[in-house]
Amino acid sequence: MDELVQAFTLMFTPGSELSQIILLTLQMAAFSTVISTAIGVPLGVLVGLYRFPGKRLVMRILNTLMGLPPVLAGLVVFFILSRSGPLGTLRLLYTLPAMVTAQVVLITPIVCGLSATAISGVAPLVHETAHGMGLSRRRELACLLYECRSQLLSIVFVAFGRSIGEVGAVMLVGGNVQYKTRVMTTAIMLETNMGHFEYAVALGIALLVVSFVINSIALSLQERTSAPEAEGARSHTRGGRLGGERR
Amino acid sequence: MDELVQAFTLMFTPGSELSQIILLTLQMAAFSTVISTAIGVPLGVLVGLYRFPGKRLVMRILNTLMGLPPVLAGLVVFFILSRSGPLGTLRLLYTLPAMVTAQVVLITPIVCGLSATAISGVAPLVHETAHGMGLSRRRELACLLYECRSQLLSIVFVAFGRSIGEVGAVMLVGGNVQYKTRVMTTAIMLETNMGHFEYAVALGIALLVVSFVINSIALSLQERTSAPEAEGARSHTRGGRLGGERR
Amino acid sequence: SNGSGSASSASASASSESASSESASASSAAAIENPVIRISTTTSVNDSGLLPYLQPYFEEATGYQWEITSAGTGAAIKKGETGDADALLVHAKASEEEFIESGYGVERIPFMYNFFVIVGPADDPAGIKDCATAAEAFAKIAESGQVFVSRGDDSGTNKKELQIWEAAGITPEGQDWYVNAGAGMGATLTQAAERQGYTLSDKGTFLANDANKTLTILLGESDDMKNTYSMIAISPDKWPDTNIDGANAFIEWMLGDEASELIANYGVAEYGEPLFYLLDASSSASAASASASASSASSAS
Amino acid sequence: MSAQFTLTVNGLRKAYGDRVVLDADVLALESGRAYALVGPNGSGKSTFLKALSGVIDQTAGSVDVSGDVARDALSVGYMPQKSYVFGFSVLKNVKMALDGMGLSREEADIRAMRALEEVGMAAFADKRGGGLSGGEAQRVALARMLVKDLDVLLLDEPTASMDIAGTLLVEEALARYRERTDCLLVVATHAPSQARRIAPETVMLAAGRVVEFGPTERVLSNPQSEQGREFLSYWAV
Amino acid sequence: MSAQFTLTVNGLRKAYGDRVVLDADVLALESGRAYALVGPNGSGKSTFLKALSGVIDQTAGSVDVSGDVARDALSVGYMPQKSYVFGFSVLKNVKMALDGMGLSREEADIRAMRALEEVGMAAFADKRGGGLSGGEAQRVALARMLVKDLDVLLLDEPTASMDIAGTLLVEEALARYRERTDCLLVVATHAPSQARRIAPETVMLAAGRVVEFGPTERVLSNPQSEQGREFLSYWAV
Ligand SMILES: Nc1ncnc2c1ncn2[C@@H]1O[C@H](COP(=O)(O)OP(=O)(O)OP(=O)(O)O)[C@@H](O)[C@H]1O
Ligand SMILES: Nc1ncnc2c1ncn2[C@@H]1O[C@H](COP(=O)(O)OP(=O)(O)OP(=O)(O)O)[C@@H](O)[C@H]1O
Ligand SMILES: [Mg+2]
Ligand SMILES: [Mg+2]
Repeated sequence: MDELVQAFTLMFTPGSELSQIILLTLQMAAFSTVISTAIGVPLGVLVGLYRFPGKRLVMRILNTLMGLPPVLAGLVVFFILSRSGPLGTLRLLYTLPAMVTAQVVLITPIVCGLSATAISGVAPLVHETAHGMGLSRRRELACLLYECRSQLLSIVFVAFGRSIGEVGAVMLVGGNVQYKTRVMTTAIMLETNMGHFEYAVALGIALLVVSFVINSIALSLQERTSAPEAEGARSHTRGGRLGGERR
Repeated sequence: MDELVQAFTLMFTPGSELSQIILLTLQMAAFSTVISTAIGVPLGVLVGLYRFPGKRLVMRILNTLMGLPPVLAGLVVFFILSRSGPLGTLRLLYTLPAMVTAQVVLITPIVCGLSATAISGVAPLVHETAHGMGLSRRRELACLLYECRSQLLSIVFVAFGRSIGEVGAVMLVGGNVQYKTRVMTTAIMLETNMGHFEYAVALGIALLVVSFVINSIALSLQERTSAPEAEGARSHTRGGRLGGERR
Repeated sequence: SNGSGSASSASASASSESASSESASASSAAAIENPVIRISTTTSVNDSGLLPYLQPYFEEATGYQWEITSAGTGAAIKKGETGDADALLVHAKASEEEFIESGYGVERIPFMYNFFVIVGPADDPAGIKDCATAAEAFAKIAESGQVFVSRGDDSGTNKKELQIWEAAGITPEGQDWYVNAGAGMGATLTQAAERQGYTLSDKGTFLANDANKTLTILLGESDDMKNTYSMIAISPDKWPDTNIDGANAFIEWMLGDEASELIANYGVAEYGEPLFYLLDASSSASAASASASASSASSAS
Repeated sequence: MSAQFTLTVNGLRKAYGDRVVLDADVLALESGRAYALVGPNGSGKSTFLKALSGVIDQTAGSVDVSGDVARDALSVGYMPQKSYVFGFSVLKNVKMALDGMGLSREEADIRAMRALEEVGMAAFADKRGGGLSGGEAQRVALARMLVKDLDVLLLDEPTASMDIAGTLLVEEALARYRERTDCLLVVATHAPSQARRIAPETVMLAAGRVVEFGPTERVLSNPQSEQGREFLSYWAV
Repeated sequence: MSAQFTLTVNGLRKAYGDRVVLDADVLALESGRAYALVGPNGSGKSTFLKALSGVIDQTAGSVDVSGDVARDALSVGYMPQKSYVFGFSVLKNVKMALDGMGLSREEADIRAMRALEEVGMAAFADKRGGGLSGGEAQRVALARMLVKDLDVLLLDEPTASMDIAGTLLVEEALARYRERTDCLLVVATHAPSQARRIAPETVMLAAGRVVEFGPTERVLSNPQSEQGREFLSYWAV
């Protein structure tokens, strides 16, 4: 309990290390989510929508990459960005862009695979309609995404959750450098390794509270844009029984 | 390259430590996937299907828990299973069940949230039909799941991917004990800590190959149960243009 | 490449040689109630491969099994506090003493050591190669403004590093060149290699790490760089179901002749020198008798 | 099977947001009879059937049951306007409606095949539900109703996508079904000819309200209300 | 707008798995004319329209264009049998069809509203597409076609869910539209009366094949083929 109070006090102390860490964490999660969604959704749509040779192989690879171990993703990005690696001269290792890159590698396949199946449900109907209306590819896509918006939103939540909670890859390529690349999860890892289990849990809870607030804001925005009873209330009566019971 | 050859040779050597690790990893992933799907899908259906007071809060919490940091999940399970914890007498820490428990804690919210939105697309139509046919709750649910089967399968893939690739929670509650709780990801972590990056990457690739094989089998089974052209081929012509072009 | 992997190769050499104490193991195995000893250790001990190397010999000799979990120093000790270990093998004197004082451990038994080393780029831009003490070397690094990567994780190594800074009269915290990595030894070495900076490491971990391809030992084996490892059996008073017999068997065996010889030879083949040295015999002997008395005390209660 | 009962609709109202789309005053529907439900697009026909079948909850009002049968003992079938056929086989779709009746596999197969024959879909028994044409899907949806003996059968434009042969086939099947089960049948339809053929009585909705209720011939030839007259003016065609 | 062209269907064939569901021999459809597409359920009407519109790829055969217009210059509208209205507003649904024509916002608004008026849905302009009744959805889907001047207009049972007033309204709108655009219109329908009203010519499909093709009155009163006679025997009703 003490640790929790401490964590929250520090979190809301401007200029404290913890508030800086939270800010960085949110930056990282936001960038990772936006980029992996921007890549993953269109890719997912392509895979979900079109038939092409090798599609089955692509699906298998996508599904496999959903299980990409973070440490492996981290190692691969590490090799590329390391001094001896192809992009070593950019000196990106142990920076925020490196962390975001590793996360994008991890998250994009998940976003891609999930959006491929999400759209494949309404896609035939939407395509038939959009094609019949003479819509451009772009417009059709926009309509399709609109019709799947609640599913896509929950995919974005998965992406955001994954990026805010991930530690293995971020640790490797970010290096958990204090004031520079230390994010909540690596801080939690550090506290754990230092044996400060209670404080680590407190930090974890603080992180959850932050993402709860963000999720709530996002969901409220979404709820505002959708009609209150668009699909009609679903009754709880058993099937095959008369409705309209007196209440 | 040498490392990769070495990893694969060891992987297929019966009785080698690596083959034992892979077996354990698959066991862990299988249990975690099955259990979290068994809990998460019905829960997701409930959340996705019914209106109840506090539903919005539940959705927010679910979305937040999708971003549960593995280390936090690990710590919580650690505290519960530790000798000093409430279930200490069960002596489950540093065992496979402990690892599976931590994974289930991590994965269930993801499965739950994703299946809630997956079913909400077809649910109204299915409900209308099933209710009209007088189907029992159970039957209606079965039909609903059947109609969403491809989406549910991809959720299962996410769950499997997450469980096979996860390291933070598993490290804490499993302890990476050789021959007992060492799985692929913790082995990769260990090699990484020892600075054996190439071997770590080789292990990671071996892991990916294993999950590729499993995904392929699962997808083949699924493809066999669905009609070849159930939804009709989608054309690539632009909308608003005449079809039936000579080919 | 030396990336053969402890995960894979250790078991191969295990069973062949150590068939010496068969009768002893058979008789003791019959008496063992709980053959599993949970050993919590720091990553440095585990990552250097020492324990996996000793494990088959120990198990052959005593009939017990090790269940080794490794973590950061703090976490390794914490597992003793939460009752999730029977014995610790760590190297952080102050924390160990505090642990004993709080009554979690029976006794701190130092039994081996190695040296901390300062590693850095081969061209040694800060010019610390010929320094007499570690403090002097740190001062030079600070002066030159070359990158120094600190573990920053409150581990034994980190504490040692902070002591050296203090001895040098320097506050590195917040300096541009001072990178607080908040990581284990392996990751810290990697980062130092990447940044072509300096860091303090225990010798065993460094030699076993691929970072030794880009970094070299620039200073080591001075007296202020000694790194002492101790064993602690968890007190059955705090956690009654501690496998105290097993913990004592572990300590006893580690202090015995077979283990001494194995430890003294560990790493010689690969690195040309041992990774760990045993403390002098007299302290080991007294520790052995102490542990023996501890075990008789526990069986009496 | 031949329980006598009356469903009394009492101020049944459904609103979406502020908009009241159904507001049915008192209306008594009796077992053994068939009612056509007519009215312009958006007049609330589907909403009325949904509320009766319990797929949606009404905003206010109720449907009461009187007669020698308990409300919960009534079995109700409802065929939505949009026919949805599950992705598994057509036969399985129909058999599923028999679930929980304790029939043997063979018996269920026989009954389901018979229902498919009645709607002219026997040849499609093994086809998957996914790739059916509009009329085929509607026939299967109807077979899922007819396979069981129901007390109340609510059909929402059941033949809108069917060809005329199918429509007549189905109407005959419905007539036989009514004879056998003595059920209460309500059929929403846009075809006056269909109303005349299958339902001796007609309920007409306009803007959510019941504006006409009585014998089909009387309602269609001599509507009492302004809205009824307007609506029927087109039926001259 | 008034380009003269002929669409020649050449052995257009579509198979799902082993089953050939469409196999249309040579058939010439001319601009400026209206064709009713009739045939029993499952005879391939929808498949035919889908292949013409390019929503599905044919298995074999082709549709060729001759006349003074390039194939790619033809604008084609296709209204599927299942009307799907996007979740955003009804007005936006209609305006979307105008996309890429370079209209100003105001102009697009005006044209979309006019199209909605033609199908009697102007009052629904601001409603969301999700909660429309069957007939309302179909009207909106049709408005999305009529809002633009097309060369080819393919409608799959466009009035199946509409009330009679709506059907007549829409048929008149279609007549005006044809006059204005001189388009080629194909309407699948199950109502002989509708075929007579809107299409001087009729194509009849049976089991995927074209069994009748000619002036509507002739085809309906004096079918040449066995299948045509059988199908039409029900239309006596
Ligand atoms: N879920 C919903 N949300 C909002 N409005 C709805 C919803 N469902 C129906 N409505 C509106 O309620 C009115 C009545 O709809 P209903 O489907 O009952 O009409 P209907 O008489 O069956 O029409 P049709 O002949 O076109 O099938 C319509 O104007 C429709 O727009
Ligand atoms: N995607 C599909 N997969 C398999 N079979 C299909 C598919 N689509 C259509 N069919 C089959 O092709 C045949 C022709 O279908 P189509 O939809 O063209 O018929 P239709 O003439 O439009 O019938 P309706 O009058 O019922 O609308 C039907 O028997 C149908 O079962
Ligand atoms: Mg309706
Ligand atoms: Mg059709």
